[in-house]
Amino acid sequence: MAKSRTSLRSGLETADLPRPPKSLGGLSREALLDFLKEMLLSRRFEEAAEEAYAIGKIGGFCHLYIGQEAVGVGAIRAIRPDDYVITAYREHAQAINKGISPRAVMAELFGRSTGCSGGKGGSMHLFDASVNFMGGYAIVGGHVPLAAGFGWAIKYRGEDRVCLCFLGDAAVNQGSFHETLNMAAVWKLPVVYVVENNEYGMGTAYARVSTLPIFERACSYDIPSTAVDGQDVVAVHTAVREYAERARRGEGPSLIEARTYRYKGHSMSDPVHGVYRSKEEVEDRMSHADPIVLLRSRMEAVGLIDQATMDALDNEVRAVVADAVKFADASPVADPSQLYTHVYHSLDVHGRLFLDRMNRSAAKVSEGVGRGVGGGEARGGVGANRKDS
Amino acid sequence: MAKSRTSLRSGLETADLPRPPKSLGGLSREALLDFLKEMLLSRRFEEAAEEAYAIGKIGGFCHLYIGQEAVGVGAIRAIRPDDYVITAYREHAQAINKGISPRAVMAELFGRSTGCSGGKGGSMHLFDASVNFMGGYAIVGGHVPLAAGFGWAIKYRGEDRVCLCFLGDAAVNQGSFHETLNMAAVWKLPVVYVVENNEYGMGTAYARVSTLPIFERACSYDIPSTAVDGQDVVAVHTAVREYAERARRGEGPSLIEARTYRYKGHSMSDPVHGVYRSKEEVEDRMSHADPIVLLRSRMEAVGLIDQATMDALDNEVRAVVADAVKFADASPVADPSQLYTHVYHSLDVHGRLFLDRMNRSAAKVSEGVGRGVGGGEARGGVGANRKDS
Amino acid sequence: MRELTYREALSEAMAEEMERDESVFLMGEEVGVYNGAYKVSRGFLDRFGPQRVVDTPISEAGFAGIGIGAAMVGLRPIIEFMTFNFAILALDQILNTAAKTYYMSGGQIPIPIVFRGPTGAALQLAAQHSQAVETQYTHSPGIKVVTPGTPADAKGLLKAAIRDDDPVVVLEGELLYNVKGEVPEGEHIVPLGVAEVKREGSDVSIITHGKMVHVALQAAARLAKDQISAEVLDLRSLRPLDVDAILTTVAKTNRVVYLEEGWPLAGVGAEIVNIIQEEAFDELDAPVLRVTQADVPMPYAKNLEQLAKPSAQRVVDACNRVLYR
Amino acid sequence: MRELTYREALSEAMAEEMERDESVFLMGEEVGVYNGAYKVSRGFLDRFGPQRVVDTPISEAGFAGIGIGAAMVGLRPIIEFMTFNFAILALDQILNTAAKTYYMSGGQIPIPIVFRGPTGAALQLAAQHSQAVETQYTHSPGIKVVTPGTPADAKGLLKAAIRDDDPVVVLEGELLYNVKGEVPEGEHIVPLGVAEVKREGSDVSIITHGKMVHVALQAAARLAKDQISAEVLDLRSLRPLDVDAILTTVAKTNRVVYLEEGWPLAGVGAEIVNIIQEEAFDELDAPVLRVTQADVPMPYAKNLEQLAKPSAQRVVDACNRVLYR
Ligand SMILES: Cc1ncc(C[n+]2csc(CCOP(=O)(O)OP(=O)(O)O)c2C)c(N)n1
Ligand SMILES: Cc1ncc(C[n+]2csc(CCOP(=O)(O)OP(=O)(O)O)c2C)c(N)n1
Ligand SMILES: [Mg+2]
Ligand SMILES: [Mg+2]
Repeated sequence: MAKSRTSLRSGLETADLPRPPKSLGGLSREALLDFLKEMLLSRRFEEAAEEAYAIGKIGGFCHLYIGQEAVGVGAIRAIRPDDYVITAYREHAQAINKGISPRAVMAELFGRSTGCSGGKGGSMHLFDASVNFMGGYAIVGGHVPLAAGFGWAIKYRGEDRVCLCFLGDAAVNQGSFHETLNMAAVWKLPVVYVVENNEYGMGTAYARVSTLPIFERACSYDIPSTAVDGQDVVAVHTAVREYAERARRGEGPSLIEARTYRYKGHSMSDPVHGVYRSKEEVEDRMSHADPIVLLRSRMEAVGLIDQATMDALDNEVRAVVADAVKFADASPVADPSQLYTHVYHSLDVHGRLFLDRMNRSAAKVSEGVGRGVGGGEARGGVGANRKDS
Repeated sequence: MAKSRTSLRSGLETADLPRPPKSLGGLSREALLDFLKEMLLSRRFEEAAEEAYAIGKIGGFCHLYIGQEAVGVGAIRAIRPDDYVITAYREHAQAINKGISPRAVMAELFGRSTGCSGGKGGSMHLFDASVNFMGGYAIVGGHVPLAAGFGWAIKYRGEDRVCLCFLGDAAVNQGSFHETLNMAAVWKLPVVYVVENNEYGMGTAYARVSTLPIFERACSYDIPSTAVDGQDVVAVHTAVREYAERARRGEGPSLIEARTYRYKGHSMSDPVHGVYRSKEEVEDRMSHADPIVLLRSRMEAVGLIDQATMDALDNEVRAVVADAVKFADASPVADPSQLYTHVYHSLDVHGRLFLDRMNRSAAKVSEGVGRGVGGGEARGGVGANRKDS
Repeated sequence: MRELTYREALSEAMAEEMERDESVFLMGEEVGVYNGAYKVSRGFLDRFGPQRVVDTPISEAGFAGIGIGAAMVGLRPIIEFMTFNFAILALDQILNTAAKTYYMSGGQIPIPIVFRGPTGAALQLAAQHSQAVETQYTHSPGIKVVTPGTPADAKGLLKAAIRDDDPVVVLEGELLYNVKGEVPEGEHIVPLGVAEVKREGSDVSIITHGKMVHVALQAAARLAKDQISAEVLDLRSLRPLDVDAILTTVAKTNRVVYLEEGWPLAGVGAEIVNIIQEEAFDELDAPVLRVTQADVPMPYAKNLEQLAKPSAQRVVDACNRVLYR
Repeated sequence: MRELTYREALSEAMAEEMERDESVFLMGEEVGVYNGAYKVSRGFLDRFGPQRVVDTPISEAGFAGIGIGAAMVGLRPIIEFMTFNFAILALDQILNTAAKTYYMSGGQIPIPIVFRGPTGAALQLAAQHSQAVETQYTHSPGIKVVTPGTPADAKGLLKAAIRDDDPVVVLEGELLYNVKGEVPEGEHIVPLGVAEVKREGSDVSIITHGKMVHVALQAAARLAKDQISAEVLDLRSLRPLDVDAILTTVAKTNRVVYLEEGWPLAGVGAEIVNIIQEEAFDELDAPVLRVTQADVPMPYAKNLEQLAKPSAQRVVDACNRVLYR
């Protein structure tokens, strides 16, 4: 029974980063340029977010994806637009990769009403159901079962979609990971789990909290797993495509360990290096395993790209990012009336849904806020059976 | 890294019950007679509990161990008195095996003040810290981390004790199992996990909710595991002894899958057979794999026991059980004053610990109840710094 | 009117909604082959098949989360917890995902899911199997909570919950499943947020919810022998909450006892007391008293358990006290 | 008196107790190498070594349970939750094992464990990272709950908690770690269950706990400008609860506002209201009003978050209301 697992991990018995395959995966120049551009866009977007955070335009926690771009791009480019993506809180780039506009993502980080979550979610909770980007979650491991739920719905309806679920290396130690992978295996759900092993969960090196490489964790459930070089967009793409097709064929879930590295601190308050990793380590990774540099140089080597093209790409994405920042900055802040909306979808005429005095006062002074809220007002029939709060 | 696991599971690749080894494990006649007697005691005790339940002397849920005696006896006889045992709610026999008197266990089931938990715990919550029987828990999987906590304390203090933790086949699907086994492996905690695979978690056959045999679940954590015939007390004993010694040497946790069978329904309200297993299946197991019959006939085959000895043993344990029932029945019910004791260990003079009016009335009428409870009374200094509520 | 047990009423509600809407399915421990731990889904596996009646492993957080995920993309799961004691393992999913995602997503992703199963104590199940969980859920905005006390309410509230587009927690009573009561034929829906006066009275109001409705009615019957007319108001929904109905009964009797199965501190009763004192301060002729579980973990011993639980006698005593008798 | 930050005060409390008693150890995410997510355990790994300062994987239920197990056999663990938002994953362990085992075992197995970490909102951390969890814990008998609002209380209550033989939940404030205040030199212990008047006053009582003490003091200062004398009572412990102190301030001012960070429904404030109306019904000149978080999941946008949180202005307004001004 364990054979599929064993066969997939040939040559990856250690926790060392696997060698990048020399290949370009047989992908077209267009596809490769698209990967490169998308990775560049991700990088520049995050750099802009970092700047905006520094001057207080973005608040709260902010987890940057710089260094990990090949995972998001390689994986998301390997699935279809109607496939689902769900992830944790380090998700700005993935949201863009899946099709949310950089404008809507940046506006969300700025807490504006034009943000993809209306300003209510922020950096850790980006959503756009229309492009099947099902969110950003901030309880480590908490979204892992949701992905299986999408898989379950796909199977229930007999669709041929799949769900791609990103999680961090630290999330595999949560109970939800175990419970979900077991059920996904038993029910053969079409989910590809991509563990982004950037070596640390905050300040904790993966190896300090686990006895085996991550891809081996799949062994308890008898699902196929593999480790890939997460800095190699082609390798990520190839692995995800293979497993996604397997899932589409009804053969069930799988797990990919993408070995990558986070160039920045865990979040904005965490220094790039310090107590848990050295300057040398970070610099070494940045200089030898940058996903953008890796793809570019491999394309250069076979004459698929030159400096001019590269410059053009970079200018193009810089313009997109600048526009996103401008858009976000010019957008209105969330309207105060939004405080009490979207708590409930079904607001009917009965009962009091909110129980704070503040809301009841608000309902009295402001038309359109707190419908169906005060027993008295609601009974009067305001907002009867409205389906959108 | 996974080698230790692989080597231990030789010959046990399927979920079928392994053949009983012909051996008596090189154990002395005394030891074997002791096993036999203890299994008989366990069986007769449970039969008496079943009867008492039928006439309403025992209430609540009551989960019988009949059919699984070899696991409790074989495992607990393989460790020392100062080692810890912790388990779930199907634990009457294991409590006795670890050294709680049948009187105290039966009295607990009867809800009497002489019970091993003072009548407060009942069938699912037997405790006797003085013999290191650390309880009986009723949230499936909830006690699995506690066992690791004992292991942690053992290591912290540099002792050479171990902890034996029993759990059911269904408990391995809980997140707590995963989280704990990972930490136990990382910290090399001296815990032997014995999964009693009686093939069902309530009405759910193990194979319906898992893709691999249970002992294979250890693979994610790189800890050694094995499956043994749980009807063969010698096999259980041998495996637990080996792993317990390993743990004592500081080599960390391990997992044993003991393949066994429950002869009775899940609890008293569940019929022996019906929707989830057939009469034939149950009868087949009872006639071919009874742990008491297996040991007895193996001993008979080599002349270690005769009918007279067997009869004597049975009479002896019947007397013990009859005495336990008599004791329990004659014991006083829990004193009403006990309602508010043992909620807190440290009752100091400050503040109100309980917040119900009932308790405050009780405090007024009954001396010795609810000390430190009402702000007013407590401030007066009653029970100041008492260390036992 | 025909009589059904509470169990049959719940079963009928689910079956009707599953017939009506293909996106409704039932998932939980033992709901299929075993027909449900409390047999609420008896016959469902045969009738609806294994895709819509799904036995899970014992993985509460996992299957709650799977249900939530399915609801996020348009299915309408009914997640059965064998008892709500075990739902505490899934509380993160229920409170952090189900209750918050609609808000966090700015209203993009409604989560039409029902979590149901028994809350509170049965008989001698001891501390880990006897907890009334109302407060755990009602405290949180983003979910709705109902507590049917009778077969008719069980059917009507469960149907309303299944049709609702928000997460609804349906708290049943383990000791109620065999209780019989009249249930209207045909479509019977009890809207969320509407309390019901279960017995009219004029001297004192016993406000309560769930299983305790029966205890309140017993107490009211005993009080009647003493010429005291007690009104019993069954909240039925804890969120949304029928504040009007509460204020109406307070205005009528001016004396209130809140009866609940759970612990006192920051229980639902505390909130009801708060609402009454805040919105009907001048109507009260006496402080509101609560009758609750003793503020201790539930003991196993039968006699201790009886002491710990709210009883009709304690309700009678509390009513006498608010009547200064 | 010397000044310490709240962080330093907590750190000092732990270090002193670890020096004093070898059975005390600290376990949690990032407590060692990283010096604590909020740096409360800065330097501890070097000072006490990896056996007593233990970094865990992200497995809240698991390490909480391991801590409880260790406490059951006589160690005195301090379990740090990076924030109490994540402790919901361990709630089963805390409420079903830590809070109930002493009772279930008939008093054989005390559980001297501390669970500590920040509760409530910081700045723009959105819905899943901003929950005030007081009600989740205070509701349950078997545990104790404290909520230090100042450095002195942080030190004194944490030391008392570590020495206590029952499970104690210590709810800190993420935004308080940098707050400075006077902390007595030498042994400083604040017993569990003793409230403190943080500002004397005679016209109205603002009762509160935890981080909100500072908001209450701000409100009191503003009220003073209007010649209104507000008393600020800091409960400090929610269980045990200093009911005497509550009744004393009520008797003094006859008007009360309860201020808390959490949601209103069945919050701690609801219980305080209940106690006051039950035990000091005739002392009140106005209903008790509460100021709480808006009854919604916490929004991210700065302006919405500000609206959602209790503010000094809202406290002032509530005080004016109970004063009928
Ligand atoms: C349940 C839970 N525990 C702790 C945290 C605090 N926390 C946020 S991110 C993080 C590290 C997660 O690391 P990993 O899964 O490897 O993802 P990465 O940040 O490296 O992308 C921690 C501990 C949390 N958000 N949720
Ligand atoms: C968390 C939790 N979920 C569900 C239950 C209800 N329940 C009690 S026992 C049981 C089956 C457990 O089976 P297993 O672990 O195989 O042990 P066995 O009963 O066979 O000894 C279930 C589902 C529970 N007690 N706790
Ligand atoms: Mg990581
Ligand atoms: Mg079993």
